[in-house]
Amino acid sequence: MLRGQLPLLNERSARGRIGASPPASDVPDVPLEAILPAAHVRGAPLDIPEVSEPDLVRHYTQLSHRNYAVDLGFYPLGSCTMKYNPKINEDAARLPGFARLHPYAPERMTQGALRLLVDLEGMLAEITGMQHVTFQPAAGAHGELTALMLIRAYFAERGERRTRVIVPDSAHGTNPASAAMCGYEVVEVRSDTRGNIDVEALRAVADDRVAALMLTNPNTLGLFEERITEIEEVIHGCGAQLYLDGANFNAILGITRPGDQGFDVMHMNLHKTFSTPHGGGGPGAGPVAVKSHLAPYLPVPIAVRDGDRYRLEHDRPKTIGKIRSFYGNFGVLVRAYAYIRTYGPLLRQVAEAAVLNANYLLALLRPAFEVPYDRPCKHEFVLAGTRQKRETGATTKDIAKRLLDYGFHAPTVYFPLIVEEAMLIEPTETETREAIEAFAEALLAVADECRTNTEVVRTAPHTTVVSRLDEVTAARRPDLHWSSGTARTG
Amino acid sequence: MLRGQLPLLNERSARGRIGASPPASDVPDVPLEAILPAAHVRGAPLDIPEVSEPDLVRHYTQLSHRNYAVDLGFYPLGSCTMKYNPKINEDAARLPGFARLHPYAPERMTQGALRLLVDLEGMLAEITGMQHVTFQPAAGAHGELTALMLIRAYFAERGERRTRVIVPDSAHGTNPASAAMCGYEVVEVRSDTRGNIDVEALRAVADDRVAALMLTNPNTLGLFEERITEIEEVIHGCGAQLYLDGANFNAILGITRPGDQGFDVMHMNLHKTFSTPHGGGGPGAGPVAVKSHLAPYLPVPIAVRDGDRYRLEHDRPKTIGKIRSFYGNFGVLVRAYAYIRTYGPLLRQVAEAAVLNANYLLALLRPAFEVPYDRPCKHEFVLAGTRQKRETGATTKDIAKRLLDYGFHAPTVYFPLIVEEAMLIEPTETETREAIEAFAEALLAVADECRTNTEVVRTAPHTTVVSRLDEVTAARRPDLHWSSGTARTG
Amino acid sequence: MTPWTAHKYISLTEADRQHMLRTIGVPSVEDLFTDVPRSVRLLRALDLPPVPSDAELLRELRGLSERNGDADRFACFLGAGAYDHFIPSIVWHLAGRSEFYTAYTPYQAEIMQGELQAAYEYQSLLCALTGMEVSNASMYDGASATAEATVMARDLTHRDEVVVSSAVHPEYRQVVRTYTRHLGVEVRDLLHQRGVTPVEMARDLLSERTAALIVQQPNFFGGLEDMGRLAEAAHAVGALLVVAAADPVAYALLKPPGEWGADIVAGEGQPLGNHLNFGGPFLGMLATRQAFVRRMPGRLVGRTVDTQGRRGFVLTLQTREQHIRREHATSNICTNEALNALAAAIYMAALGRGGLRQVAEVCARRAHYAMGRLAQIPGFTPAFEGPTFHEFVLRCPRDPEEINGRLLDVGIVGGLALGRFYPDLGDSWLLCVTENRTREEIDRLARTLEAMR
Amino acid sequence: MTPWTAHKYISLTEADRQHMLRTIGVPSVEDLFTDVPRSVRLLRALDLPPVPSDAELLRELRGLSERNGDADRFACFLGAGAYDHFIPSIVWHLAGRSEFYTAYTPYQAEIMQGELQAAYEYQSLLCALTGMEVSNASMYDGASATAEATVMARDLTHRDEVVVSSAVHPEYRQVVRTYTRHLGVEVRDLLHQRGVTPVEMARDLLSERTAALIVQQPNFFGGLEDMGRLAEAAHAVGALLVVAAADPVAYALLKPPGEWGADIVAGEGQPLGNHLNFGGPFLGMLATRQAFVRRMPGRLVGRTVDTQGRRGFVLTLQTREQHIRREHATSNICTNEALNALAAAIYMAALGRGGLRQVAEVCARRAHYAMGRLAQIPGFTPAFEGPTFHEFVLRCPRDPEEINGRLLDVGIVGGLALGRFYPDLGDSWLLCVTENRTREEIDRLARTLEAMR
Ligand SMILES: Cc1ncc(COP(=O)(O)O)c(C=O)c1O
Ligand SMILES: Cc1ncc(COP(=O)(O)O)c(C=O)c1O
Repeated sequence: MLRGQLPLLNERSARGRIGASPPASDVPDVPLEAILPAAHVRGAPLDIPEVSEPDLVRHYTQLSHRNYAVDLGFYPLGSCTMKYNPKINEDAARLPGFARLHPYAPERMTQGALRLLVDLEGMLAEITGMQHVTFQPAAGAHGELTALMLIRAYFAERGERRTRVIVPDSAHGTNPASAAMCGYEVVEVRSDTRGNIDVEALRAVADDRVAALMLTNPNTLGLFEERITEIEEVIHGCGAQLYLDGANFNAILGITRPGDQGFDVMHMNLHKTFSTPHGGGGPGAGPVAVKSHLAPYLPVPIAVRDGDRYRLEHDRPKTIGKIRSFYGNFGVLVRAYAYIRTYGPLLRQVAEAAVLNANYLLALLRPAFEVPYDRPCKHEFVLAGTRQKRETGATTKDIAKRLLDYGFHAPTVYFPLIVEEAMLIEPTETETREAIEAFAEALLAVADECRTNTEVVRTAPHTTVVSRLDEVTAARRPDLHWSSGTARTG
Repeated sequence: MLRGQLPLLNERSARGRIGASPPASDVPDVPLEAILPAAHVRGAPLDIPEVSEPDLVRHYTQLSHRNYAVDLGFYPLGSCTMKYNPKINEDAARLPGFARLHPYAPERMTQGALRLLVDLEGMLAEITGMQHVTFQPAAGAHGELTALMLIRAYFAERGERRTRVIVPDSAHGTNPASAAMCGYEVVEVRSDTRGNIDVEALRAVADDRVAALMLTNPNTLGLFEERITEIEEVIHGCGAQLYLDGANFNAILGITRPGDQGFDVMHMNLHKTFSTPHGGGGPGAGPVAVKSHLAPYLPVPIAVRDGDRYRLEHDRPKTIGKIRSFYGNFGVLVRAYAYIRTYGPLLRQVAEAAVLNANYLLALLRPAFEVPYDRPCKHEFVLAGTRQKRETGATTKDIAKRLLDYGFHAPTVYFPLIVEEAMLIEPTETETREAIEAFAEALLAVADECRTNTEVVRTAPHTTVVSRLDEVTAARRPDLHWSSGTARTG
Repeated sequence: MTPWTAHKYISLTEADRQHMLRTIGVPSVEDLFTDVPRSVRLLRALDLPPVPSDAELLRELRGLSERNGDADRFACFLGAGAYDHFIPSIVWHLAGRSEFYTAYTPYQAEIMQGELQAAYEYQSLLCALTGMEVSNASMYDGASATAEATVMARDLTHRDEVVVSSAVHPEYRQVVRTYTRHLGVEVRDLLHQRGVTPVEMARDLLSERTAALIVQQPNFFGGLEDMGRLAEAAHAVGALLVVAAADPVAYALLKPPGEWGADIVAGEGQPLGNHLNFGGPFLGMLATRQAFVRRMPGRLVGRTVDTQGRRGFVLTLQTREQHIRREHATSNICTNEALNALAAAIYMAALGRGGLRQVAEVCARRAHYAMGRLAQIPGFTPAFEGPTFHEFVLRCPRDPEEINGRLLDVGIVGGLALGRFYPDLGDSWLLCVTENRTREEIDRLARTLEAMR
Repeated sequence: MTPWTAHKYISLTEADRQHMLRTIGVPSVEDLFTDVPRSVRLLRALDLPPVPSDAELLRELRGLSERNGDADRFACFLGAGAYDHFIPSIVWHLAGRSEFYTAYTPYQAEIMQGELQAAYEYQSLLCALTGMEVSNASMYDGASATAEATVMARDLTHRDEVVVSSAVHPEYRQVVRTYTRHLGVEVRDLLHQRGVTPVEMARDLLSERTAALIVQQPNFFGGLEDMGRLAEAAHAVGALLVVAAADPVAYALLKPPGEWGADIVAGEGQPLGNHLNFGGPFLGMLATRQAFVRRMPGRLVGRTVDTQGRRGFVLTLQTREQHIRREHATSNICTNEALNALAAAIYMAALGRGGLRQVAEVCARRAHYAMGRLAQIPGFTPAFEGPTFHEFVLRCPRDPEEINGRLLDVGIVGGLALGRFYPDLGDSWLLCVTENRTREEIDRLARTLEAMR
């Protein structure tokens, strides 16, 4: 029912419309100049559109109908853990005692919030096998950066000058980027034929210049690092720290704990493993959990229990400082707390079901695609579109776009970088068997079409509100905001 | 992105799934038989589907994408006043002090709710020019029935046996139906050539058998009863009561008050005039406002102010009793209260804008359609598809269905019954000029298509999730609920 | 007319207004109202309070709402026709989607498959729960649904007397009387005995003139009726058995009316996922036998196919309804409680077969525990014998209203003082224990009553 | 492995599990985990509290939340980087639609036009408000955005010193230090004088080595900086002017940074329609000059066309980003605060040109009134001279922390005791008055302080 392109806000604007009723001033009237010198008053007109409330509601409701989302369908975006986001968690986060609480409110009136932080830290410590947690990082990459800073502070105190961070070639781009932002030199280590980090190659670079190995486990191929204990020995053997990118934590909840695997520090993506909504690209939360030796360096403040009171501890002399304002994405933490409470010891079932779903989907798809590392996967797996590309010219991008016509979101494509024409597929544990089968059926049908009707694949999508979009022109001549010249094209 | 038919809940069901976490019993365990005799325990299996929460969310979110709504687009359903439903009103109604309040809660803890009722009564009395209001009726038709019962009780007390109710031929079906439910004989009076009630015909039947005239003003043709003062004289002249069906109150808010027009009693549709959401067919609220002489008969209880306390008055000896449980659709009343507060004295602008929008749209459409009563309309107007039918064979139904392909909801069709091939079109005051113009453009295009491409109109709709549905078979062989035989067809 | 004040809900600007007037061909908006006789014009502004800002309005309403005691802040032992069951978050996240609540009756079926399918599913779920063959898409509330069922029974039997048990909700009975008063239907009261409907006396009242016997299950006192024998008694004289249901959650555990031979089930669907809302909006339920469908009031959604044979849903059997049949319609009902029916469907589907049964069982277990616990307090005794579901009546050592007053001071909303409806039960107190009342709350109630002595 | 317990979020039944294992070709789920060495397995159940029912969980969380004091129940005079502006209902009715919040980064643009268009609109609105040429789609928060702006300035200028005014939010300054510590950037403090950044001293500190001068407008004390001369001073040495914004609502009334010549605006978008949330999620803003766009961190959405020439939107200039450029990216940021940016856009559009200005003006007027009113109380004096927007500093006759404690008892949350961040301002109290604080609340604050004497 919603056809054609939608107007932009500016195209719905007309002088004199308004979509809210702001209050009038109720204090004695004084000339504005008595409050603000003229030089400080805005001169240029405020070019904000004027839209009535009904029209604004229609604008965003219509836009929402042009968005794919977990609540609408299967969303197998690998590495992103697009699981169901429980509604009860939304209700909890919107309670006025959480949503309307000022971060500088006196401790006496923040006891419930502080207790939630302390209890959540305790639960995450148990789940990870670590000792302490900071909630300040706003997302996974932010957690990575924080973790590396902790490691740096740790070595600095010990007087060790370590300048390098090892990153496997399969790692997510945020890993090397974080290392660089922390002033480290990045050393890349290749993967072996089983899709794990090449332990011999690792050994070769593991020396006293190395501050840390950033490992993802299960890694971005969806494979568990089978030689994790050897890796741990190599890294600790050279005096470095072992860091876990916990983006894939969903696969091992309750099965094996990073702390028990020998990791010194890790971040979690609460917006993946712990079901907090991705929000179209955030907010997330990337808490960092550490073993005791790194705890002194955690960002300040930290919520602590003091008898039956809770308080924020600011005075931690060895802290790295702050990596964002206040205490992190508290609203996200409330949701994660509710989520963990909803599973308790049953969290292990999350991992089991996630892994079962992934292996089932892999089994259904194996006939049609190349499987670069064919072993039981964890929560996700990689297929390669190489056969299709070679035989028909249809690329993984084409296949992804064609999937949209079947009513599905596409997998993550062209990641990890070490697999050609990669499709990284993660069904998550909240999907039904029926949904998984329907997706497999669609992807197999597309694989078929690559042969029988290549053109329809190469020019996909066809049933979406817009057809394939021109990314090249977008980047070459960036148009990044409305101007009166933003014509309604087409 | 949502293609094909959606499964029914039962088709998503699998034994062992669940979509909630009900509590476990926390009281000492006793055998169920100790509580309930076996004969009272359910024998037949409970055939309720079992669906997981993620799947249930997807089910209803997908269903919601198959629904047209005010928040998505222009909804010119005449007589229904599909105006914008403010979100702030939703927030107000969901406050726990309203939503979680038990109707039998002690007066001491319902003071806020009672005050809201008393204040709302006062505001509606001012807006209608009447004296008292009952909130018990759950919808317009329920209000009609209540109003007629009041009239009956009034005449009963005066010892007058009046057995007839006059209803114009343009009236909504609920009017005669309500009269019949109240045990009245219905006398229909025709409309005149200007689209008003034929006053001479009215005069002819106005005698001492008549209890009331049920008048809609503006009437269902969107026309004001120009001879309202004469009508009032005729009705009161024969000793009958003058009742207003207030479904079209939106057109005259602040312009003219039913009380001042001489009406003795009226109902309002809060879900029309006062912006409470239609909910896909309810809940509504149909409060009845009366002049003092009818007040003694109002349903019990009534909220009253007693100094600075509020209470429910039950003891009203002449009351007709109750027409539903408790006090009416309170949650709807909260929204209407918020709405009236949001306009205050500016309510008149609502009427003015509604009437302006309607006349503008009429002006845009006049070239293409027959206008059976061509005078300035109020908040809505009637077109006839007779020319199209005669010249091309395309009926009003076909035109309505074709409009769906243009992304619009259709007008009310085949009502009022006195206009052949009627389209009753009500834009409401909350629409933008742009939306009105876009709708006019679409309807004019369809009128064109009737001539240039009749087939596409006659077989419409074409772009909806299903094509034209077979209503005849549905009625001939009713399938009104799931059974394992409900095959997935198509 | 005066120039307009900008308002957030009105989209027309001054420029729009001028343009539109020009197109219409009149100089001012005033000229569109010339048909309103001057003598009936309102020549002043409406005398209404000034317009608040959004923030002020919310503050005002929050203020009003906080002068009420909600069931989150008070442990509420009131039932009596409005039940505090827990409502899973998803129910209103989904029913609260604006595609549903800002739509109206699905007249244009092809763009309304969402609501239509949901209503068909609601009908299906309600049939499964009540054990009936067909359900409509909703009525106003339990009381008016019972009244409409009464009228329906009259029409089906062509008889003009109904027998109503006094163990039916008093407000339902009042509404039955109001609805039938002018239709020549005589309502005969069948007095409960010890909290249940006496079968022998029912037999005495039932006759060839009786259109329906109306009972409630579980009844207003929480007790279980001898449904089998009541059904027999009604059917023996050719009358219909109308079963009023105040809390259909019970039927997940109890033998449903359909199994007992009910001809019409009418009742209150509020307990299925709808808020207490100070009494409304609630949800009228009406279900019956397939054979009676053409005499049913209200909307019905049916399954059909489109021109390509695909499954779809439409409003059907509309020739029963007022917009077609006018004074000969089965009812005048038009707008009903569609959104509440949607919430009820989501509620039932969320809990599912197992969850609904568990809720019902926990209600029964906790209520049973509560009755036992409270009956140990000197002065408090069960008023009636016999099994109950989640409500029960206690006789009290002092005026129940007074007890309620004192409970309120400690954050407890007590039961209903029955004297209000049954003068001979002035010392009796109707308590309800849903699965939303914890054992801790029950014990707290008991301790408070003990301390009152 | 043990059999599964049914769980509302897991859709696999026992039958599903068996079927799937058969298809995979392994006997049990256990067999899918053989790659996890036994030595690192967790051989016990996780030691977590037992699973509550939905009702119990909500009760627990409601209990925790009610131990906090929310801004609905307390009159909150705290600002200092988190602002209690009124949020119109539509903002979260719309941003709270699940199509938005259960989606992720719009990698598949054709099915994500909703978010993408909304982000493009956010960028447009933010440019309009700040007077800048280009905005990204969001950063984490105001502090980290300021830190990223610092790094960006370093990269743009190839210089390694930044000068930061001490009138910038202390937490922002802390985060700037943490972010730059390991990048060889030297952060030089520019001490405020009487609550504003001294231009002369700025000139002294600025040099050919300076990448950026960082100031906040309005500054942390609520005061207005001499932006024109500060911009001049920075540009005179080839440094960039980075303006941190703690409350962009101000720019609806004040001359925006773009007009003053700012090169980068970094700051906090929370005040635009986002809840206080005990400090997060908030919304990092970053806007700059067109010429600098390829050095910007974060996501950018651009307009383009589809194969049929229709307008559409895509993520663009991704070669700046980590997933392509890895260690050479402009930042490591990936997940950001998209939903909060959406809320901010809806907020700005709802108020519109006129409404935003009105909000800003009412803030300024009420704050001005409050400062005047409070300064009449003996012992309370404005700490600084000069114009302010909606925050101001008072010197107090006793410890501000003690005052806050006593205000709390009467339902008022007082200002921030500045001693926490500025030891030399131990008697100083930073108060904020938004349009959400009424005159009545201001007067009540004043009366309470008077009574304290
Ligand atoms: C393996 C991996 N590491 C790190 C990240 C970064 O997390 P965030 O997006 O929360 O910053 C991601 C996110 O996609 C990831 O998949
Ligand atoms: C003119 C008129 N009268 C009465 C009614 C009945 O109102 P309700 O549907 O609220 O029962 C309607 C509803 O459409 C109507 O349009």
